[in-house]
Amino acid sequence: MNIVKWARLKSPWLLHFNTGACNACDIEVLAALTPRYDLERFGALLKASPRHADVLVVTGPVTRQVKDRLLRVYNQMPDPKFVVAVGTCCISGGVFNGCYNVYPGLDSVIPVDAYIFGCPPKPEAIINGVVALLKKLEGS
Amino acid sequence: MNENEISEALKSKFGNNILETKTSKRRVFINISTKVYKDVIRYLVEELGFNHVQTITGVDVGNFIEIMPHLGRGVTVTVKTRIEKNRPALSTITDIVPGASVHEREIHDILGVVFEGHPNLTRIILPENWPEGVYPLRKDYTPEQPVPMKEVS
Amino acid sequence: MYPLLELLQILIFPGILFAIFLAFIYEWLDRKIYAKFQNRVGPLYTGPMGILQPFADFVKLLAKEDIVPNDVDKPLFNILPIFALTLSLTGFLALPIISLKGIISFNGDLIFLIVLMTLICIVVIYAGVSSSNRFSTVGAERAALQLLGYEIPMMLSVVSVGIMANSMWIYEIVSIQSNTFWFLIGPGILGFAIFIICGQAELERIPFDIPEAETEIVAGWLTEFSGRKFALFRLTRNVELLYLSGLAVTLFLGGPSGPIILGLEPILYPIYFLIKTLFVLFLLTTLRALFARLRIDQMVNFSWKYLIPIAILHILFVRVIF
Amino acid sequence: MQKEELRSEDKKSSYELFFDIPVGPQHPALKEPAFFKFKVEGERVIGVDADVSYNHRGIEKALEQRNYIQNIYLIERICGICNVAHTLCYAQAVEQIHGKEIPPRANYIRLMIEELARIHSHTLWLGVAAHEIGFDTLFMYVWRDREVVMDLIEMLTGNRVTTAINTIGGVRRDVSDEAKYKVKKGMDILEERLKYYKKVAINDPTINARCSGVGILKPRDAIKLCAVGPTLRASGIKNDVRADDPYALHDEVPFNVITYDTMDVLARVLVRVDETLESVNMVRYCVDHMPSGEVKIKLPLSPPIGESVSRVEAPRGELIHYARSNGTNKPERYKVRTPTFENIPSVCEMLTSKNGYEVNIADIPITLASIDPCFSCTARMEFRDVSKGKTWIWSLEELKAHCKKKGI
Amino acid sequence: MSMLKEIQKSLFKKKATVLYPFKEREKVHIPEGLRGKIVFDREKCTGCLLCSRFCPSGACEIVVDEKGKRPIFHLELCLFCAQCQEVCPKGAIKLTEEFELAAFDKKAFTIR
Ligand code: SF4
Ligand code: SF4
Ligand code: SF4
Ligand code: SF4
Ligand code: SF4
Ligand code: SF4
Ligand code: SF4
Ligand code: SF4
Repeated sequence: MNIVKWARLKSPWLLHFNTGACNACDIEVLAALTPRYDLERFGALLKASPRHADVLVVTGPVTRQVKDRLLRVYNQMPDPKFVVAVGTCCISGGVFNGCYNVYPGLDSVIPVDAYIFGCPPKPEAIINGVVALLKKLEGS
Repeated sequence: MNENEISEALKSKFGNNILETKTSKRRVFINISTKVYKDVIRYLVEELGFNHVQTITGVDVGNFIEIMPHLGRGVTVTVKTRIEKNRPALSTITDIVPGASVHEREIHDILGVVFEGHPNLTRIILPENWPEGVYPLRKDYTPEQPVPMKEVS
Repeated sequence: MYPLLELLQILIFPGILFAIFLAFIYEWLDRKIYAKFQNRVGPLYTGPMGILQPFADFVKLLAKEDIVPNDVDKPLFNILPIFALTLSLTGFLALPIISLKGIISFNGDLIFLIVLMTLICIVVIYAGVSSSNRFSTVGAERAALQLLGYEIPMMLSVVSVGIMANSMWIYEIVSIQSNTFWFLIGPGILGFAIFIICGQAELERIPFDIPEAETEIVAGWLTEFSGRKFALFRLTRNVELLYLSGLAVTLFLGGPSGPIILGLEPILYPIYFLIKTLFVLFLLTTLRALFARLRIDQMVNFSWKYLIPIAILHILFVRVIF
Repeated sequence: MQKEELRSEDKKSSYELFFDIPVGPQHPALKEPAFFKFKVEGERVIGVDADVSYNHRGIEKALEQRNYIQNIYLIERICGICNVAHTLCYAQAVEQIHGKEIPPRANYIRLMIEELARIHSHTLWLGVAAHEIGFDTLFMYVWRDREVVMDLIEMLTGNRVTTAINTIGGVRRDVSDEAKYKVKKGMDILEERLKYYKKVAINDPTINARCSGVGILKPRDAIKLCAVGPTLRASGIKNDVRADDPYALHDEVPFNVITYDTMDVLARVLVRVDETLESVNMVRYCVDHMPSGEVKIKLPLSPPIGESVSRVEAPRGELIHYARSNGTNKPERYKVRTPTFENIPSVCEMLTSKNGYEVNIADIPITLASIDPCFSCTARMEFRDVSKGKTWIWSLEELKAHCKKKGI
Repeated sequence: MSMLKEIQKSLFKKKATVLYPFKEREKVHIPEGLRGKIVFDREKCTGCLLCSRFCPSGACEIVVDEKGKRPIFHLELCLFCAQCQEVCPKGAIKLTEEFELAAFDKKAFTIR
């Protein structure tokens, strides 16, 4: 495995973006950083600036108003970048499915690399999702 | 002051202008005629001490719009008044309780009720580019083409 | 022969390569200790115990796309990261590690080092301004204000050492310490404390991470830097961390000196140096874990109300004794 | 959409001479999108403008389109953090229209879960507030200890956050004796830790520097601007829906209403910490005094014609639901007013410098956070669908048709 | 300085981290009755459609196959609320304790 790829796998920095979630998913993403779960084990850090991040973690249904901002943040991230959709309503709209102000899933707005199901998913499930994404990248 | 005392006090003060009262445990619903709306609110806030506006609900009921401020911290007094939909105007209560401001702006946004005397009746809920004169919560809100979400992006 | 050896010293040991290597190790240690304080494990799966984590971060950032936003000041924006790294590495070269003399050493080099540190901070300000981003600009503004706050007490504490040693030459300072006693055990302790606090501010770490306060202004002056440039800035920070702990050791803890078996100095000196810097690093990390971030005006206030008067008193005190 | 396509657009960063610092959508201080526009002079804040509509999802309208059972889960997702308060308020509103009382055991379970959720919410907030002022170590500690209550909620309800426990006519799960034992043990751990955090909040110099004297809300303004919850109580006003308008057995379970009168962020921290301690005791009381019996009564799907107002003290303050039914299995009008919306005028007041009261940029996050905002619920306004200059509108009929197509 | 004592203590305390997913997997807190992935027993179902009628998000779609009307569950829409389990008269639906639901395909979890 070449060293650049290795480095990428070992250092996934996250940017968390809430597109209109009910907060439950957000607090679970945040919880994944805290002592019991400690995502930093995998080298993951939560970054505030999109310019520094590798993985965009999106929670919540994509509302019309937030779409432009989401695109802007996505574009501000340097390549290579990955997108993880956390929670049912980010994946497909979930309980807000079909509502007039909500897009039917994140993948209709930006390309998505991994989905984590749950409403909200346990922090372990989020970790599992991140690890699965890294494993997939390792293979590719 | 219990529920019945409140409605009695109001009845004795405003007489026929109190159209209907309904009470249940710590809830008072009073129907009043529009012309005493502000006086009733002022009386409730200043004399009876219901100085907290919980919220103001607006409902479209056919030809009328029902405006319902909910007042109080212990017992909730819901004052109901009907205004005509063609001329939806009501005097503001922000001069009595400044905290009612956001609720009146919200109702102005979604039902088009003009609160006369409100210092800053601007958009709070609807986006900046929402067309004037379109009020989403009215029942006669006529639709244009519904656009399925998928084609929008 | 001699020039070659010198070149090797500059480039490899104890020069640039060694500094970078050590900087990575220090960041790892810093993160691990910080995590330990917070009752979690920190980096774990990158190399044994996660020791390669900073290296992986660095390589990843190097390989990432480097976005130059349209309305930045391009020449400045491009050159500043390299400039910053050069400055911090130069500083490191002046520290005595394998002998009582740094690789760069001349009479008055202490002043040169102080200027270097200020320069780094000025680079930071320029970096913020050149990004033309609102957060960056506020970050730069805060960095400038903060500079006003910590620079003076820091200089005063350094000068107090100069007074004690009656010299502004690091070589002499270190040799006096190794001959007599370390300044820490005695009149230097107050100066050491001031230096550590100001060092924390220079490094922009909690409670003084005001210019890059994450919850207030995204990433402050760093907001717009990505890829390589961000990598270089991060490396600069790490080298600076190393350099500042090294400087604290040099000035207050006797530099690389310690009980010596004759003939083994080149081996023992670096070891002593490392042990002492690790101690300083531990102190710095503890401070980071212990506090909340101050507000910029509180920081400046704190500095002018307490740090500077204390530093001045300290100087007077030292002047009277020596 | 493809990555390449998106790439080309944005390489700009904006620069304005007058600094408007946008806090929000995607700003680390707010974990959810809301938009505050601050006017600043140097580091001093001179004006605030709030736009709370970034989270608009269509909930109030959707509520009218679904039946009462489906609405439980939709109401729950107005906010993930105080979902218990929302479902409780909703269930009470509907039960009021039915005119039925639920069994006492169900009430005890409701109250217990409600207070557990309050503990979860307040500790979460304490952690976030610590993070806001850059105190990451405290954040990590608080969230580590919060896992205790998360585990309990998970054990009792089946999910860590969205509990889905309240339903119309009672609760959906019973509490076993083993679970009771575990709850009591958890409460002991929490009590000790909370007392320690209180000590930290009072003693730590940097916390004091950042929190005391910041975000002042005078009692008179608090009443005028209709502040609610801990925000109000930290201004020294004794007011709590649980005490003033007791629901779900709050008149049986003893507790104290906590007030502090320093009116600043520190007071809000202390109010919340003390309230959490009260909640710990209430949970204990519930576990000890829980009667046996049914946990649910069956109610018809469609309530009779009527209306009701239901109030609950959510972790962030008074939550009020207004329901009107027309005799069908779907509500005629359902209105939700959440605590954060009510607190917005107050927070704008706190954030404006005037008359010698100075607000600093660095105070924004902690002041905003001090009302514990939760804009998921704030931006829950009714009917709106504008995107970039294009407007299209649906009638009720079309909405219904659309819903049918979706199988809802 | 109560914080100082605490962080000193934590230097010698056992870490709170559970090394999921690599080690100590068994320490993950999975209580009984966790609402996770749905399993559906097609044999028990009689096609009464109650599950779909009460599903709040439309995750439970009704299709017609050789046995008549039967639900299929789209987990990408599911809220894991267990309303369908509660309402099903035949006990054909159960939410299991399986929570590791990550996929690279949105449609990865469709339960038939
Ligand atoms: S599909 Fe339409 S009517 Fe149904 S809930 Fe969504 S927005 Fe409301
Ligand atoms: S997936 Fe569920 S829990 Fe997560 S944000 Fe959406 S509604 Fe909330
Ligand atoms: S304020 Fe609203 S959104 Fe926030 S927690 Fe409470 S109910 Fe939920
Ligand atoms: S509830 Fe608090 S922590 Fe959660 S999103 Fe809202 S403000 Fe942030
Ligand atoms: S603004 Fe109203 S319609 Fe939109 S999501 Fe919020 S509550 Fe629903
Ligand atoms: S009788 Fe009506 S309400 Fe009851 S299950 Fe059948 S369709 Fe639903
Ligand atoms: S668990 Fe809830 S959302 Fe999922 S299929 Fe069943 S009823 Fe629908
Ligand atoms: S409720 Fe049960 S029996 Fe009825 S259709 Fe659904 S799975 Fe089949």
